[in-house]
This record gives sequence, structure tokens and C-alpha cells, in this order.
Amino acid sequence: MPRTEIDLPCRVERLSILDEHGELDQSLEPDIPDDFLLKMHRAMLSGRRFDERLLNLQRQGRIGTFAPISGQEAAQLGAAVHLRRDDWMVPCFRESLAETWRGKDPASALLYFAGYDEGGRPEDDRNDLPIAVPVGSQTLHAVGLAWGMKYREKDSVAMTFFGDGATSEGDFHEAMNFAGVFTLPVIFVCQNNQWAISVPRSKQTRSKTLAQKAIAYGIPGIQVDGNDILAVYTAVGEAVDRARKGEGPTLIECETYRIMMHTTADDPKRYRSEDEVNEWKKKDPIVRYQTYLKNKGLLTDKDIEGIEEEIKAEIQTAVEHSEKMMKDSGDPLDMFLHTFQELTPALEEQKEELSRELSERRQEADHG
Amino acid sequence: MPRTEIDLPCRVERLSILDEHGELDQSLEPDIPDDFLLKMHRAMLSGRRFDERLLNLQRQGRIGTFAPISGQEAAQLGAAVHLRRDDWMVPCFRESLAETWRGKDPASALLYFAGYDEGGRPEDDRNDLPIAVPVGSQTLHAVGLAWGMKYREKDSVAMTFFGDGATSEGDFHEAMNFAGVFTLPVIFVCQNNQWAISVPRSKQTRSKTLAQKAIAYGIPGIQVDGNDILAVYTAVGEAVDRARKGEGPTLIECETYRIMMHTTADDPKRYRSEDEVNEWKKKDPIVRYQTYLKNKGLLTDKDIEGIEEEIKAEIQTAVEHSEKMMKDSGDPLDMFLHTFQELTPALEEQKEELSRELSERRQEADHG
Amino acid sequence: MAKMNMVQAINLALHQEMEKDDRVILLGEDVGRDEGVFRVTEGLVGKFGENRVMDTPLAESGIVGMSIGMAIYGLRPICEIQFSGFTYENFHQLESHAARIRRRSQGKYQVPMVLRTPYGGGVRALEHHSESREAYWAHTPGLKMVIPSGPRIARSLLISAIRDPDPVIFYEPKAVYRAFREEVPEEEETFPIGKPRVVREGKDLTMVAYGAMMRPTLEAAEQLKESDGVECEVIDLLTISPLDDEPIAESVRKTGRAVIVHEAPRSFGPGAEIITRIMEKAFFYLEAPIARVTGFDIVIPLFARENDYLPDAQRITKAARNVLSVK
Amino acid sequence: MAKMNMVQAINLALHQEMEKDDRVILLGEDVGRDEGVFRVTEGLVGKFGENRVMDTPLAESGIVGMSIGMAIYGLRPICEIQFSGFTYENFHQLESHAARIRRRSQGKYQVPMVLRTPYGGGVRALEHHSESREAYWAHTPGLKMVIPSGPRIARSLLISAIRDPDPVIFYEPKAVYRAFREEVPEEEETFPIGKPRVVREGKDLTMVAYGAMMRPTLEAAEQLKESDGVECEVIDLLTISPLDDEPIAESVRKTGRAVIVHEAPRSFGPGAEIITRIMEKAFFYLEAPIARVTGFDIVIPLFARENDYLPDAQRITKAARNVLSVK
Ligand SMILES: Cc1ncc(C[n+]2csc(CCOP(=O)(O)OP(=O)(O)O)c2C)c(N)n1
Ligand SMILES: Cc1ncc(C[n+]2csc(CCOP(=O)(O)OP(=O)(O)O)c2C)c(N)n1
Ligand SMILES: [Mg+2]
Ligand SMILES: [Mg+2]
Repeated sequence: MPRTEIDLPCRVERLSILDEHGELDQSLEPDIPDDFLLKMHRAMLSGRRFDERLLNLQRQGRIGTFAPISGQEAAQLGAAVHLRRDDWMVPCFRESLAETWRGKDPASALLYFAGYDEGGRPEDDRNDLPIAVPVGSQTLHAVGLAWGMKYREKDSVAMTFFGDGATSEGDFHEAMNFAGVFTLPVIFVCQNNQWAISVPRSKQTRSKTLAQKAIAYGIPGIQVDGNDILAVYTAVGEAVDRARKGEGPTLIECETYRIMMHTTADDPKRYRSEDEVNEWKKKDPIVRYQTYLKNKGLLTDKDIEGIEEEIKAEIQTAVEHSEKMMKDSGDPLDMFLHTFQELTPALEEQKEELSRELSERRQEADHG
Repeated sequence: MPRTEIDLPCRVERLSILDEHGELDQSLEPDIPDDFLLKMHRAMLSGRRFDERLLNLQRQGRIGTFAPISGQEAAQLGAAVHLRRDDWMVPCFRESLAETWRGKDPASALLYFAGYDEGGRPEDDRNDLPIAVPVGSQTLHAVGLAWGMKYREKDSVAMTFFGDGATSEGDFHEAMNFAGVFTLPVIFVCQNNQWAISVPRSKQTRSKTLAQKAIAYGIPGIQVDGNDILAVYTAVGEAVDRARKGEGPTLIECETYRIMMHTTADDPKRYRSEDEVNEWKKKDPIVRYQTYLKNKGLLTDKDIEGIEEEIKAEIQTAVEHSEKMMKDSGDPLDMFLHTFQELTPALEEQKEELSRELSERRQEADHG
Repeated sequence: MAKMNMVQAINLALHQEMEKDDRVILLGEDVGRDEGVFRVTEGLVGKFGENRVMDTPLAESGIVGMSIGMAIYGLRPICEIQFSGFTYENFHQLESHAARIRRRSQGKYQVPMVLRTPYGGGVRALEHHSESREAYWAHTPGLKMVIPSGPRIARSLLISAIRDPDPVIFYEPKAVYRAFREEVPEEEETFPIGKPRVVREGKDLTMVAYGAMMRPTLEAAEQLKESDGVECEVIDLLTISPLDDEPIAESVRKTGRAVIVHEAPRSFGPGAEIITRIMEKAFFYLEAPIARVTGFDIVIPLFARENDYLPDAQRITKAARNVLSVK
Repeated sequence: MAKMNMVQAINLALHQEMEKDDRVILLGEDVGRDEGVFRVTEGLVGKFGENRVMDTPLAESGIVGMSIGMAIYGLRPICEIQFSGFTYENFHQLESHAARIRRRSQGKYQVPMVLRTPYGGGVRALEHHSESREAYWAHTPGLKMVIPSGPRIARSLLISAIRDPDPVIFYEPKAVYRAFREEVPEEEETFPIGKPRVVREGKDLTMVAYGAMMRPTLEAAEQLKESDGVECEVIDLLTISPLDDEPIAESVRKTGRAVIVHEAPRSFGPGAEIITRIMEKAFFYLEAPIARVTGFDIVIPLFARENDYLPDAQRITKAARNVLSVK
């Protein structure tokens, strides 16, 4: 058979259950308890509002820059909800909603955005890794964690989040390949929000989808409507089940959209049109989910108002709490903590040096 | 269409024209002039013999370590023969045959293996890059060269060689992706010789083929019988034609086998069976090609004897020439050449320092 | 002459070199349509098109490895790595290839590329956006490491870097980007790679600094003059490597005392080499140990604390007084 | 006690720690079936299985990034990078993560991993197989940089490195691997990370070296004793970073003179930091400038010339005589 097609498992599907008009494909509707459906709704809404509040705190100069998640609520929450306590979440830097869902204290997140290293500490009762800024690099840590789970014969999983741009980094390639070779329980959740700062998805790679990159590693890949939380929930759920059963990693491409700026330092008007943004706003993940919940008779506009009020109050409390935390933390000398488990001789000297200087400055301040 | 298969161009073919018994698929036989067929035969044979001579020079301690190509003659020659003078070849470290074909002086290659930097200089009338040792890293240089060709509106191509192991490196991923995104004339020739030192292809990646990795980048990929020079010639020829027409890159996986050790520092018996090696020896690329040429009435055993004699003499001349070159080169102070175009003040001082020391040593040697 | 900040001055150099020489190509993340996250490449894609100002996929090794190939082909690529904290993704391409191709090819090929990247603290940024690790490149044979301190010299040095036949790592002090303006002449100016310059003359103490540390250093010099009547000689290193130690040694032979300032971590940092060179070339003139005013041997903290980490005029002044107090 | 070369001694440490602690996992290229290209992992996959001795795909960033995840999970990964010349592929994983996870997580997580890799010249190898760039890691806050000089200390230091709660870069001098044998006791020995040791006492001159440079340095010390009656104090650094300068300063306070030896390139190399620390802590005891005997500021040449590049006893002796000649 001299010139023959090699038969490859290269079927890549796209999954969509709840379309942008809130139309449901009943045959595919996942079986989720009502209270959990509502819990997810509340979380999505709260993620959106937290973004809005962060933005105005930043504009007031009360915090530094941050990466908004608005528009990506379904794509990250629909994945994160599958994680158990013994699972590990390995985020990049645009998962504040998923992190809060996992138990991250919003006040602590605010502390971090305000420039306090203390805010970077993951909560004690969760396994999650802190924010990873170098794009793509964290995916390999998920692989190492997953290797540990397999070695210890646990049925837990490592779920890592990354963007469309991250798929261009060598580390993403090495992580996918290692996860495949060692058949590890890693869930690769790609938040394809169409943009890597100013670089559109089409310029990031020539491939039609990001999901098909799974074929290069001989592992399953699927594309889902990332603004459809039911689709994300279903696809990630299947991947997590396979992983727990020892069947290895999956790549899930969630097609979604970053509604706001990349970070507060960015001005999206420079590179994308209002029309494009408006087209995507019509596909808003929260609106369509609310329609779904209303159609199911689980939610009314009145309920929503109530929830909005509660969320507002919660955020206000978090902001106030974070400001208290800022007062209590921030001792400059604490910068010497945590470089190594113990201070080295040189660090002892340097800490002493800074402490002397600070007290001198304090004295000068007093006597001047 | 809620759960639908995405239609992807993911057809990956395998091409084989001249099988291991020398059986030809006439329908696919490439149209190659007789004298060129013979020229290729001579080159393959000469590559094999050069390896054997290098090995015994190394065993005698007359040169250092090197990476044998035996078994991969068809896989690298069938690709390299498509290159024009204005094209660029970007090798890794196992392309001595392709390099010689491109005009590299075997004596200069010997000089390099003997530890003289002078031997690393590519011939003046060829564009090829020197050997690149860091696995996979050179593929990106081919991308940059190809970008230059496109920018200068040339119809030349950059052909880069790498192994099966190299496909695991992040740089390979980034090179394939860049070549795809910018539609560059890069020919990615993978010498899948089944082993990365002691790591078998099966442990390198979970994917069934290496060719299918092209799908991740939306570019064509094909697998060929790498011990069948007619198949390699045909597949690479098609890729080169597409590249010259501005249709972008191609990945060609040549399935071949490293018959000898990884380098002379390696002992393959530690990790692979004699049986496996013998199975592959039956698929020898030279033997089957000789059968083909004999069947075409282009070659007789007598011719082969003659060619073997000539090659022997040529190699002998190269060895002798290289020994002369070693005498003429190797001035220690030349180590300071070529770090920068000009010597820096510090390097001036250091060169002076070494030169003083060397002359002192010479004097001591004389007076002692 | 127009008054420009460093962003504008670098931008001017890019415009002028690209007009002069069609071998000059820009590439990097967000350098085109977005005109760079700091707007350093403003107006360039509009003027020269996507073929000369290239938005690349998100992959630093790819950007640098591709630039190496372009440079070998005969072009003059200028790649931007968005922050110096992400140049480690392409470390191997610089160390194993950019720095070695000339030597490996025995002079047949060269890699005349420039890697531009913002470095240093002081802009309230996220983790990995405030590093100062120039010593990595300075210790790498085959690379040149350049750091300008102000708009005008940035423009001249960048032009020289673009025309340099060897790879140049060009660290841009992001804290200086918009900090102040200088007269920058329209007509071309260059400044030789590999030469420091004396920016203030004095007989009592030698201060060596570069990049964003020049301003606090000059402030300290001024303060010492005013309050202590001490005359500091201040040297702006400009090229970290190859290091030209002669002007430094010459100054110390005169002053007998020195303070070295950098925001990079102290241990195994640039200051150690400068001090060692002084010791090698002016040992017998030294009247006191040379002081280092530097970042600490820790990762620079997030911005709530970064000002306690970064050297400032007060810290430099104190160090200078200590050095001067040695009798 | 058995006489062992460094390969055997390191192998012994690996066997013993893996037996003691099932958190210890080996991974890297060719460390399993092939038992390492230098046979350092001999017998391990046979004894502990592929689950604890892992042949990985060919990807250094993958190996290190995965090790980081394993370490965070609570394991004690020991990854091998086949040659230190290929650790630049994983530079970002070390700088941006291994060195920072403890700090980023504010002490919640730690990265107790060891990166083993052969470094240095002298074995007639190919390009990229003879580098000595320990300064890169020494300048990186959050990493520990260790280099043993002989079989017995290699074994003790490796055990300490494996048990260290922080990431340790463990450079193995490949020129020493099979160069000589020492008595290595079967029963466990450790040696504290962060402590140099005085291997020869003397009052006239302090010599500081480490790794493969210890033998020529000791040779030189011996020669200086025999031919010049000079008594050199020789310090084996062992841990490059965090650098404990006290024993060095103490020695120089006694001798007033010092020579630093390393095969790494000179400029911005480890010697500069050592010299600077001496200047900071023993300036007033110095009777002569401190000398550096080092590799040159170029890529180490291929093996026909490498012996002219690498410091040897003769070069060290000459430098010492120069330092001693200063009256
Ligand atoms: C290695 C690295 N290179 C560059 C950057 C600067 N940077 C931060 S986010 C970003 C774009 C990321 O795009 P994507 O992966 O799609 O994630 P998104 O921001 O869209 O969520 C870039 C270039 C970085 N943080 N890390
Ligand atoms: C970045 C890097 N890592 C490790 C090595 C050591 N090394 C040299 S060749 C090789 C195996 C290469 O395998 P493959 O890519 O299949 O090429 P082959 O040797 O089989 O031709 C390894 C691990 C290297 N040269 N570069
Ligand atoms: Mg994105
Ligand atoms: Mg191979």
C-alpha cells in the first residue's frame, strides 16, 4: 500500500448545549441539582461584579493592575466546579472567579492586587497554586502534580488554566506531551478568549482550532462554546471522569471572549472594534444562563435583584477587610521571609542593613 | 448542531515506493535522470564508508566523538538533493552525508571531530549553517532564514533536519507554529531513527506518528519510509515545490533507523536488542537502492566494487589532508577570534596574558 | 531640538534606522497594531507595514530564534521581549546561538540583532515585571549588554546597537521611560557601545551606576556637595559588558574611594565585577573599601514594598558617607 | 571502607536516599534503561522500577517544570539535565518558579528538588558539553548552587541537597567523575549546604577554588611549598551560593593575600563576588591585589585547545607568585 492514508484518531468535536439565545438542547442537558445550578449562577454574577469593583478601585489608585475575567465566567467556572478538595487547580492570572469558587478570600486577592506579597498565599485548606504570570509555564506544574497523584495512587486530578496565546509557548507543548506520555490526570482548560493582548487568535496559530492540537500528543481534544456553562460543565466533566479513571489528559478549548481590557494597563480600542465586542456581548454567558434558569422556573428578576444586593454587600465587606489587612501587613522587613526556609548569612546582614536604615529614617522623620 | 464533529484537514499519508526487497511501485516511481540516480547511490555509499572510517579513527584516538549516520542515508540524502545553491540547510548534528552532498569538505569535517573549531566553518560557496548541538533549537533558525527569503521575495527554501527526540522540545513547537503563521518556505525533515539515545520513539510521545504533529499547526505532514530514497525524494520534492510557490511549510517524518551507536560514547546494547537491529538491517536503504539500480540496468556488482575503491581512496586523501590541516591550525591564541567582530579591551588583555604564558612555557621547555 | 522622554527618543531611533535601512525589522509581542505595551513602537507598523513590524505568536524562544535566523540571512532584526522577566524563556537561544554563531561558523556568519526589553522596578507592576538581571547576559561571552539612562543617550546607543555587528541586549529602564524629557536632536547621533561616560566630575569619591539608578545617584552626588561639600565623580556605565574599566580605574586613582550602585541583587551582581576591576587596576590608590548599594538577594517584592527594596538617593548618600568616613 | 570514584559515590548517595525515602524520584533523559550517559544512575531503575526512575521525553523545561510540580506535591524529585550546557532550555522554570514558589505562596509551598548536571571542561567533548556557568544560578535569589570536588564530599553534599527544603542546583565536575578514588564509608555522611571547608592550612596565601579546579589548585599549593617554601591555605567553596564568606575573610585576615580559581569565564564570574566579599570584610588586611585565575571571556574552545583555556597548576602557581611578590 504505497501511498495510503494513515488512520488516526483525529476526531475533534464542538459542543454547545445552551445557545446565545438561551435555547437549550434538551438531549444534552446535564443533570445538575437545582441548588447547584443557582450556586453557579451566583458565583458567575459575583465574579462579574468583583471585576467591576476592582476596576473602579484601580481607577481610584487604591489597587494596582489586574486581569479582568468578565465574559469568561462560564468558561472558568464550568470547569472549576468539577474540582474536589483533594484536586489541584493550577491557574495562570485570569481566574479570579475560579479561585474564589475554590475558596480564595476576595480580601486576600485584593491585598495581592494592592501590591502585598501576603495576598499571594493560597488558602490553607485548598491545594491550589498561586497565580502564575509567565504565560504557559504553569501547565508543567500541573503535570508534576498529576504525576504525584498517580504515584500515590490517588484518583485526584490537576486542572490547569491558560489562554489561547499560551498555546504558542514551548512549555505548553512539553506539558501536553509529558501528560500524554505518562498518561496523567491533567485537565488542560484553554480559555480561548480570542485575544492575546492585541494579537488575535487567527495570528496566534494557523490551525483551525486549538482543540486539534491534542492530536499532536495522541490525547483527546474538544472545543466547546465557552460562554455556555452547560457545555463547559459537560465536556470538562467527561474529561475529569476519564482522568480519575486513569485514562489520562484531555485538552478542552473553551471559545469565549474577554469583554474588558487585557489588564488595566491596556486599551483594547487600539486593536479591536466596538462591533466585535458588541457581537460577543450578545453571547454573554450570564444572560443566557439566567434565561435558562428562568425557563426552568428557578430564578426570577426579583431573585436576581436580591442576589445583586447580597453580592454588593459581600464585596464591600471584602474591600473593607482588605484595607484592614493592608494596615496589618506590609512590614518592609518581611520581604526577607520565604526566599529560603531559613535566612542565609548574607540575607541576615541585608535584613539588618534595611532595618537599621528604616529606623534611622523613622528617627529623622521624628526629629525633622 | 450541538455536538458535532469539526471538519479538519487531518489527512496524514504514508509514502513508500521502493520496499525493503527492492520491489518498486512503478505508478509512483519518480522521474530521475540515470546519472543523478547513480550520483545519489555513490553519495549514500560514501556516507556509509565515511562513518566506518570515522569510527576507526575514533577508536584509535585520532578524533573525538561523532554521531554516525549509517542507516539514515536515504532519509537525509533524499531530502538534501532538492536544495539549490541559494537554499539554506539547517542541520542538527547527524547529517554528515547531507553536509558532504552540499559541499562540506570531509577533511574539514574531520578537523572538527578532532576538536578544532576551524572545522566548524561552513564552506564559502554554500549557505548552510554549522552543526547545532542543542536538540531542536536550530529549527527556529530555519524559520528566520525562511522569513528573510520571503521578505526578499526569493523562491528559495530553508530545510532543517532534526530527530524524533527533537519533536519533544519546545523550540520545535515554536518553529512549526511560526512557520505556519507566517506561511514560510521551511521544510521540516524529521529523521525518525526510532531512538533518542536510549529512549525509544514510543516513549517520546503518545502520538501514533510524528507526521500528525503537523495538524497542530494547520500545515501538511506526511510520513515516508525513510529507508526508501525514492519515497523521501518524492515527498520532500512535493514539499519543496509548495514552499517555492509560497504555499508554506511541510513536516516530513522519515521513518528510518540508526544502525550504529548514538555517538561513539554510547553503547546501544544497553537499551536495544540485536534482533531489533537485525530486523532493520534487512531494510537497509543502500541495499534496496542497489537492487533497484541493478534492475534498471544502471549498476553492476563490478561497478560497485569500482566505486568502493574510489571512495576508499577519497576518504584516505581526506584523512591525510585533515592531518595536514591540524598541523597548520590550532594556534591556541586563535581561540580569541570570532567572539566578537573585534577584540574587546578585556579580551585583548586575556589574549596577551595567554600569549605571555605560552611563550614562557616554550622557554621553560627549551631550557629544561 | 525637541524635548522627548525616553519612549519617544527610542521611537525616534527606530523610525530613523528603519527609514535608512530596509534590513531593519521589528518583531515581538504586541509591537505592531498595539504599538508596544509601552508604546515604544508607536507609528511604526502604520509607516512600514506588517512586513517590517511583526506581531508574533506568544513565544519568546521563537522570537529570538527567528531573529537569529533573520540576522544570519543578512537582516538587522530588533526583537522586543515584553519584559526582561520573560527573557529566560529564550535564554538558550541567546547563550547557545546568538552569542556563538560567529565563533561556531569561524567568522562566516554573524548575528547583528538587538534584543530590546524593559527592565527594573519602580512602576507598580506585577511579579516578573520589575527584575534587573543584566548580570546574566554580562557573564555570557558573545553578547553585549547595554543600558541607557536617559532619552538622548538611549537614542544614540540604540542606533549604535542596531549597527553593531554582534548581538546586543538592550535593557530599557522602564522607570525612566516617561520620567523626564531631554533635548533630542533630529539629526542622527550615535554613542559607541563599550564606553562609559563621566557625567559629573569630582575629586573625592567615584560613583558608578547605570540605567534607572543614575538619577538617585546624581541626586546623592548633589546632596553630598551641598550638605558635605564633597565632590563626587559620577560615571554612567552605559555598556555593562564588554566592560571598559579604564575610565573607572582612572577616576578611582584620583579619588581613592568608590560606591557602586545597581538595583540588581547584590551577590554575584554587576557591582562585584566593577569592584574587582578597580581592585585589579587601582588597588594601591584605594583608601577605603568600595561600597555596594544594590537590591537585596531576594526577588524584588511586589510594589507595596518595592521602594524599600530599590536603592534611593538617601541610601546612596549614607553609603558614600561611610566610605568617606574611613580615614 | 570502599574506594570509589565520584560516579560511584554519587550513585551510592542515590541508592541510599531512595531506599530511605520513597518521596525521592529520579527523572531525566536516559537516566533509566541507559543508567545515565555517565552511568551515574547505574542499577537504580533495576532496583526501584520505572516509577521511581523515569526516562523522560527530550525536553529540559518539561523535566524541570514537572519536577517543580512533583516537589510542590510533596515529593523529592532529583532531575538530571544531561549537560549543564542544556540547562538554559529550562532557565525560566528555575528562575521564575523553582526559585520563587516559596515566596510566591508566602511559605505555603516549597520546592525541595535537586537538579543534577555535569559541568566543566577537560573531557574532550563536543560544543555545549564543557561549560561552567554556575554564576547564573548563584545570582538567582531562591536557588542554592553546590559543586563538589571529590567522591566523598560529593556523596555527603548530595544527601544534604536531597534533604534540603529548597531547590539545589548540583553541578558535578565531569572531569572528576572517574579521575580518582577515595574511601567512601558505607554509613551515611552529610555535609551542610552553605559551608566551605579549609582543605589545606597555611599562613602565606589564601587560595579559593571548587569543583574540578581543586586538584590543580592543591597541586599548585604543594608546588609552592616545595619550590618556594610558601604555605598556602586552600579553601574548597563547595557551596557557591548562598556564599559563606566568613571562613574566606578569616583566612585572608591571616594571610593578607589571595588567589581565586575557577574555570568559568572571568568577567562577572564567581571570582568577582568572592573578591568583593574579601574586600568588604578584610580590606585592611590585604597586602596585595587578589588574583583571578579563570577561564577567558570566550566560549570554551573545542578540545584541541581546551587545555590552553582551562586554568592549571602552572597558571595558578604563577598567579600566586605574582601576588606574593607584592611587597
Ligand atoms: C512568558 C510570557 N511572555 C509574555 C508575557 C506578557 N503577557 C502577559 S499576558 C499576555 C497575553 C496572554 O494571552 P493569552 O494566553 O491568550 O491569555 P489572556 O491574557 O488572553 O487570558 C502576554 C503577552 C508573559 N506574562 N509571560
Ligand atoms: C537541548 C539538548 N538536550 C539534550 C542533549 C543531549 N542529546 C544529544 S542527542 C540526544 C538525543 C537526540 O535524539 P533525536 O532527536 O532522536 O536525534 P538522534 O540523535 O536520534 O539523531 C540528546 C538527549 C542535547 N544535545 N541538547
Ligand atoms: Mg487570550
Ligand atoms: Mg532519534
